[in-house]
Amino acid sequence: MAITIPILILAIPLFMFFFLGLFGMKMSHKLAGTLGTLGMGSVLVLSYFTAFQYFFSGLDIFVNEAGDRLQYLVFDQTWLQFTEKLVIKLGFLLDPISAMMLVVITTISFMVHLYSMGYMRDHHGVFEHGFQRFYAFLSLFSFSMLGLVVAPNIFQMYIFWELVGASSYLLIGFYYKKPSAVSASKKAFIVTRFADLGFLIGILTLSWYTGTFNFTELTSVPVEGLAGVTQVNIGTAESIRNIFATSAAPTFMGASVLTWALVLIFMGGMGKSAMMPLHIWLPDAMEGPTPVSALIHAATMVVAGVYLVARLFPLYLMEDSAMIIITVVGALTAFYAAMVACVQVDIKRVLAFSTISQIAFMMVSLGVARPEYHEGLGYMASMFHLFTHAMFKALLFLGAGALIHAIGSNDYTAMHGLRKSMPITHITFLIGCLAIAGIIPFSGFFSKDEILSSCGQYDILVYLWMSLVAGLTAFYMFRLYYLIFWWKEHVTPEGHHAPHDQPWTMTLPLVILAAISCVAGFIPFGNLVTWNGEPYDFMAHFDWSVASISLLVAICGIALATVMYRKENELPAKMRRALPALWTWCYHRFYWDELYQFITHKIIFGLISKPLAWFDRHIIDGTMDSFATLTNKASEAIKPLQSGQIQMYVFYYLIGALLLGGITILCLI
Amino acid sequence: MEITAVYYLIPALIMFCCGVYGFITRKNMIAMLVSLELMLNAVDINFVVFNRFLFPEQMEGMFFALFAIAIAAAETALAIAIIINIFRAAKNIDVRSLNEMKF
Amino acid sequence: MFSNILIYFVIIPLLMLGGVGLSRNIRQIRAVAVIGSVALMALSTVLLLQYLDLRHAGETAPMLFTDSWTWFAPLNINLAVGVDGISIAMLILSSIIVFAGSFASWKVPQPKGFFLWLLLLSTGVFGFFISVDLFTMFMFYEVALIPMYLLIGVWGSGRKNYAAMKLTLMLMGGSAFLMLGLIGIYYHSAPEGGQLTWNILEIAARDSIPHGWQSFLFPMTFVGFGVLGAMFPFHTWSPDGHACAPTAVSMLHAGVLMKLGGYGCFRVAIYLMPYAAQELSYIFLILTGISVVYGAFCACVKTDLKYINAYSSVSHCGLVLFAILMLNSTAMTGAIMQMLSHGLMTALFFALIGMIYGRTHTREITQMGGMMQILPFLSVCYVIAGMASLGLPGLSGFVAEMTIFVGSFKAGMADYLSGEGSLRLVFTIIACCSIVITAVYILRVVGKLLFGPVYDKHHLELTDATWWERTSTITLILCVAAIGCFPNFFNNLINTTFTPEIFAVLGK
Amino acid sequence: MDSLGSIIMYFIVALSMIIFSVMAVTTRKILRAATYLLFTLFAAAVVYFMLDYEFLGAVQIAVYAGGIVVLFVFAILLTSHPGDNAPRLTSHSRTIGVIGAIAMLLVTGYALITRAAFFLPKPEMEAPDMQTVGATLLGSGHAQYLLPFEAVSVLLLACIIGGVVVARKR
Repeated sequence: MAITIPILILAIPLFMFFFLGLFGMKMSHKLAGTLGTLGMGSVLVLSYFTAFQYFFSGLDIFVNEAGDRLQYLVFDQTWLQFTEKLVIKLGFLLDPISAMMLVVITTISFMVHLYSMGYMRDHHGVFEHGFQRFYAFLSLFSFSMLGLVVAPNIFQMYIFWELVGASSYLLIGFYYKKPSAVSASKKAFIVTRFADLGFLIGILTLSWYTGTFNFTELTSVPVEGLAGVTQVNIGTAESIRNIFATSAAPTFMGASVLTWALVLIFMGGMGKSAMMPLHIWLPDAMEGPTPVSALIHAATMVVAGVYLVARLFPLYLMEDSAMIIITVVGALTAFYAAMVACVQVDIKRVLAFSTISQIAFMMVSLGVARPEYHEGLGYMASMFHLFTHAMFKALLFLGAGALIHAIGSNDYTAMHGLRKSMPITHITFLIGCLAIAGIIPFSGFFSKDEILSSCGQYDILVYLWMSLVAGLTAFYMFRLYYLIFWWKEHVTPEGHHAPHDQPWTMTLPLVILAAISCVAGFIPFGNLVTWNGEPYDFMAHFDWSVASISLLVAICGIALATVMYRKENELPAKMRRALPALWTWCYHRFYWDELYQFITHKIIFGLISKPLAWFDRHIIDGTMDSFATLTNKASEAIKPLQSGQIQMYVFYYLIGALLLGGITILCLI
Repeated sequence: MEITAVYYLIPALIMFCCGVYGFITRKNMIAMLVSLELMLNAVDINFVVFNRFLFPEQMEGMFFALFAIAIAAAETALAIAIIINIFRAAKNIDVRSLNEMKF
Repeated sequence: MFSNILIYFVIIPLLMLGGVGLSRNIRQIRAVAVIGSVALMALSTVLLLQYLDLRHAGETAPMLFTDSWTWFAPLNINLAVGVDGISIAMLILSSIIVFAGSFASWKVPQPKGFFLWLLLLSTGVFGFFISVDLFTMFMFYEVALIPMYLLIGVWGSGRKNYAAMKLTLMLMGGSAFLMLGLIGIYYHSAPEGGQLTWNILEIAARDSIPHGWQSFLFPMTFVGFGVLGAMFPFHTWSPDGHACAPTAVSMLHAGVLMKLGGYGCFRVAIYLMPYAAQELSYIFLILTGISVVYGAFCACVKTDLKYINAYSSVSHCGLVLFAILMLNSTAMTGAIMQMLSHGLMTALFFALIGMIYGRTHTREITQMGGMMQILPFLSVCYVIAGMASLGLPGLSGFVAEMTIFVGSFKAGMADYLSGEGSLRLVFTIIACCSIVITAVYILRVVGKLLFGPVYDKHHLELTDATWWERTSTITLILCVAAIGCFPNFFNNLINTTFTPEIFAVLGK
Repeated sequence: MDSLGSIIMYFIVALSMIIFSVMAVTTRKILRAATYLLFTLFAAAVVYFMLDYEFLGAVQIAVYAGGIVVLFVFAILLTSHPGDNAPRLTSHSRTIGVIGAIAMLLVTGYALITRAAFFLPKPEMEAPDMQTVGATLLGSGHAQYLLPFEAVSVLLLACIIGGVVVARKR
C-alpha cells in the first residue's frame, strides 16, 4: 500500500488548519467554509478508500491465509529517541479498529463541516464572527483525532490525545466572549488533563517494564493457542508476558504493577470518555457550538477512551481485576447518566448524558469481553456500538442543533409540537431515537443487543443491570422526542420567526446520517472487527431470546414515555412530586459538580494554593527579607557609633587604646 | 626628699587627663583646641623628663619637644583658621552642629 | 586567538557595546542591536553546523573547539573555551533571546544606557557558556549578574529598588557560596603536589577531588547555581525581580540567565563531583521536587501576570534541576531540552506581558478581560505560549517534560527495584502532577485575561502589535514550534554530551 | 637629695600645673580657659627650666605663651561674644569625659608607678648651651636635626599659606 494516501489523510487537515488559521481572516467566510469542507471531503474519500482497501482488498499484507486480519504499519518515523529501546515514533497503523475509526471520524467530521456551513450563520444568512477560525479548529481536531486512531504506539496516542484535548478546548471555548463557555472549556481541559496524568504515569510504568511503546509489541496475543493478530516478533510478546507473569515483578499496595499501569491508563480513558467520576466536563462542554458537540462530544473524541481500552485489550485480558474495574465503572456510569438524562431540561444536556451512558455501555462491553465467551463478542459489540452510536448520536445532535437554530433556545420548554413545522428534522430525529432505543431494524438494536448478550454471558447481574439502563435509554430519549415534537402545539413567541426546516447544508447531513442509522445494523461487523483479527459470523452468536427481551425492554420504555409525554398532562408533575428527593438529585446531577467545585475551590485553591502563596510571601520571602532587615537593623544599631561627633570617636579611641595598653602592661609584668 | 622622674610625670599625666576630659566634654571648638594643647604640653613634658632622667647625655627628647612645639603652633594656626571659617559658615563653633557630613 | 570561532561570541557583544556607545540616536542603537544579534544568531548557526560536521567526522572529544589563553599564570587562570552539544544549545538559545529582546525593547526610554547594560549582560552570558575555566566562568557569571541591578533599578517598574536590591543580593549570596565551592574545587583539582587547575575538562579527567571534600563542595556549588536556577527556598528573588524588570530584561533573565543556574549545576556540581552528586542528590531532589509543585500551586492564586509567570518559571526551572539530579542521560537530556524550551517559552511570555502591560498599564488579570477581541495577535500568541507551557504536543514544553518524566521514571524505578528507596519515584510522580496544576493556572489566566467580555471600556481603543513586536514574538514562537516538532535533532545534539563515560563515573 | 628651695619650687609648679589645667577644662568662660592655659604653659616652661633645658623653656614661653595663646585669644574674640558662657555639661557627656580621664589616669598611672626606673634620682647633666643646641639643630651629622628643622620650616610655610587660604574671606 502506498504511503501517500495515509500521509495525505493526516496532512490535509493539518494543512487546512494552518491555512485557514493564518489566512482565513483574509478570505471570505464562504470561501473558508468551502475550502474546509472540501478538504475534509477529500480526507473522507481517502479514508474510505483506505478502509475499503484494508477490509476488502484481501491483500496479503492485510489478511493472512487463514483469513485473519493483520496489523499493517504503513510508516513509522522516529520522532524522539529517549534511549536505545524507548523511542517515540510517529506512524500510521492500519488494523480493523483504526480503519473503522477512520471511517467514523471522517464521516462525522465531513457531515459536521457541511452542517456548520448552515449552522454557523444567523437567520439572515450572515456568518458568525470567527467562522474561519471555527473551520481551522475543526480541521485541527480532525487531524488530531485521525492521528490518535492511527497511532502505532501508545506515546503517539498520548501526543494526539493531548492535541485532541487542546482542540476540544478551543472548540468548546469558541464563543470566548461568553464566560460560561470559557469556564466550560477550562473545566473540560483540566478534568481531562487530570485523567491524562494517570494515563501518563500508566504509560511510564508500562513502558518501563516492557521497554517499548509499540502496540504491536505490547498487545500481541498473549493467550496460548490462539493465532497471533500480527506479524510481530512473538518473542517480544512472550517476554512482556513473562515480565508480568514472574513473581519478580513487584507489587504496589497489593496490586501488581501491571494492574496499576492498566488502571492508570484506563483513568486516561475515563477522563476522555467521561466515565464517572471524571464525567463532569462533558455536560458543560455543550456550551460549544452544536456541531462541535456532535463531532467531539458525541461521536469521536469521547470514544477515545473506549478506543484506548480496545487498543490495549490483549493487555487488559491479562489482568482480570482491571477488567472488573472497567465493567463496574462502566455499569455505574451508564445507570447514573441514564437517571440524570431523564430529568434534564436542556436538550443538549440530555443528549450529553445519553452519550455518557452509551459510552459506558461500550466500556462495559469491553469489560465483560473474554475470548472464551463467544470469541470475545463483547469487544466486537463495543466497536460496533461505537460505530453505530457515532452515527445516530451525531444525527441526534445535529438534529438538536437544527432545533436550537430554529428556536434560539436549548430548552425543550421553548419547543413542543414541532413535528409539523420541521418535518425533516422530526423524521430524522425519530430515527435517531429509535436507533438509540434499540428498536429493530435500526442500527442501535444490533449493537446494543450484542452488548447485552455478551453481558449475559459474563454475569446475569450485569446483564439485568444493563438491560435496565437500556430501558431507561429508550424512556428518556422518547421523553425528549415527545417533549420536543409533541406535548402541545407550538406557540411562536412574538417577534420570532416561525420554526421551519433548515437549509440543505444542514438537512443533508441529517438525512445521510439517518440513512446510515437505518442500515448500519446490517453491516457484518464480526467479519471486520474482532479482538484478534479472526473473523466470524456474528449472527451465529445472535441470541434471539436476548434480543427479544431487550426489544421488549425498549418498547416498555417507549411506551412509558408515550404515556407520560405524548400529550400535555399532569403525570410528569405527579411523578416528580411523588419522588422529590430522587428528582432533585437527578436534576442536580447527583451534585457531582458541587463536589468538584468544593474540592477545587475550597480544598485546592483555599487549602493548598492560597496558604502556599501566603507561606511563600510571608515565611520564605519573609525569611529572606528578614535577613536583609536584620542586616539593616544591625547597621542601624551600630550606626550611632559613627555619629560624626569627634569627641565620641576620641572616647572610643581612648578606651580602645587604654584597653590595649592595659593588656600590654599586664602582660609585661 | 628626692624629686625623681615620677614627680614630674604624675602632674603631666594629670594635665593630660584634663586634656582628655576637656576634649571629650567641651563643645566649643576653641575649648577643645585648648584641651588639645594641654595634652600636647603634657607629652612634651614627658619627653623632656625622660630625656633628662634616663638619657641625660643625649638631647633627643628636648629636640622632640622643640619640634612638637613648632608643629603645635602650626597646627593651632591652621585649626583656628578652619574654626573661623566654620564660624563664618555656620555662625557658631559648636562641634555638635557640624554633623552634616557624617555617615 | 582570533582563529577560534568561540571567542567571537564575546567579541561581537563587546563590539556591539562599542557601537551602542558611539551611537547618537535611537535609530543607530537599534541598528547596532539588530545587526549584532543577527550576527550572533548566524554565528551560533555556523558553530552548530561546524560542530555537527566534526561530530559526524567522528570527533569523540568531550568538548570541541577547545582553546586556552593564559591570563594569570601564577594561579593558572586561563581564558579556556570549548563547547559541547549543551553549550551550543544554550548559545543558540541566548542569541535568539537577545534578538527577540532587542526587538522587544524597541521603544525603551534612555535607550543608550539600557542597551549598554543589556549587552554587557549578554556578554557575560555568552562568555559563561563558552568557557570551560572555572574562574573565567565565574567572572562572566558575575558580569551577567551586575547589570541586572541597574536594569531593574533604573528601567523597572513598581517596587523596583526593592526588587533590584533583593535580586542582586540573593544572587550575590548564591555566588558567595559558589565562589567558596569553586575555590575549593581549585585547591583539590590535582593530587598532592600536582599543578592546580581551573579547567573543567582537566579536573573531570583527573577526578581528584577527595570524597569528603566533594560532600562539602557539592552543596556549595549546587546551591550557588541553584539560587540562580530558582531552587526552593531560594527562589523568592524571582517573582519580585521579574515583576519589576522591564520586558527585555525579564526575557533575558528568565530566558537565559536562569539557565546559567541549571547549566552550572550540571557542568560544575554534577560533572566534577559525581560521587557527592550520588550521595547528596536526595536533599536537592526534595527541594527541587518541592519547587516544581510549589511554584505551580503559588501561580494558581496570583493575579499579577508577571508573578504568575515568575512562579511558573520556578516550577519549570525546578524541573530542570530535578531532572539533572536524576543522573541519567534521558533525564539530563530532558533537563537541557527543558532549559531550551522554558527559555524560549518564558521569554515569549514576558515579551507578551510586557506588550500588554505597555498598552493597558496594568498587569492585574482582575482588571483586564476580553483581550482576544482587542488585541487578537497578542492574544493568540499568548494562547500559544500558554499551550507550550502546559505541554501541548507540537510545542517545546511537551517534549522536554516527557523526556524528563521518562528519564526520571526510569531512574526512580531503578532505585525502587534495587531497594534504594522510592524517593526518586515518589518525586517523579509528584513532579508529573505539575502538568495538571500548570494547566490550571495557565487556563485560568487565559480565561480571565483573553476571553470573556471586555473588562475595561478604555481598552477598546488599544492597538494590536506593531511590526517589531510581531518580529519578536514570531521568532520565539517559531523556535518553540521547531523544538516541539523536531525534537530528535536537539535530542541528538544534546545527547552526544552524555557519553557513557560520565555515567560510568556515576555508577549508573 | 634636692635642696629645699627646689622642692618648694617643684611643688608650686606642680600644683599650679594641675590646678590650672583642671580649671582650663572646667571653666565655662572660654577666655578664661585660654588664660588658664597660659598659666599652665608657663608652669611647663618652669619645669623645663628646672630640668636645665633653658632654651626649650624660652621657646615654650615665646612660641606657646607668646604666640599660640595670642592666637587663641584673637580667635575667641572673633568667634564669641563677651559674656558668653558655655552651656552646662550634660551628665552624659561629663560621665564620658570623667570615665575617659580616670581610665587614662589609672592605666597610665599604674604603668608609671610600677616602673622602678622612674624612681631613680636625677643624674648629673651639664645644661646644653646655645652653641650645642644650635649645632645640633643645624648640623647634618649623627644625632643632629637639620632635616627635621627644614621639614618643619616647610611645614610652617605651608601652614601659613594654608591658614591664609582657609580663613580668607570669599
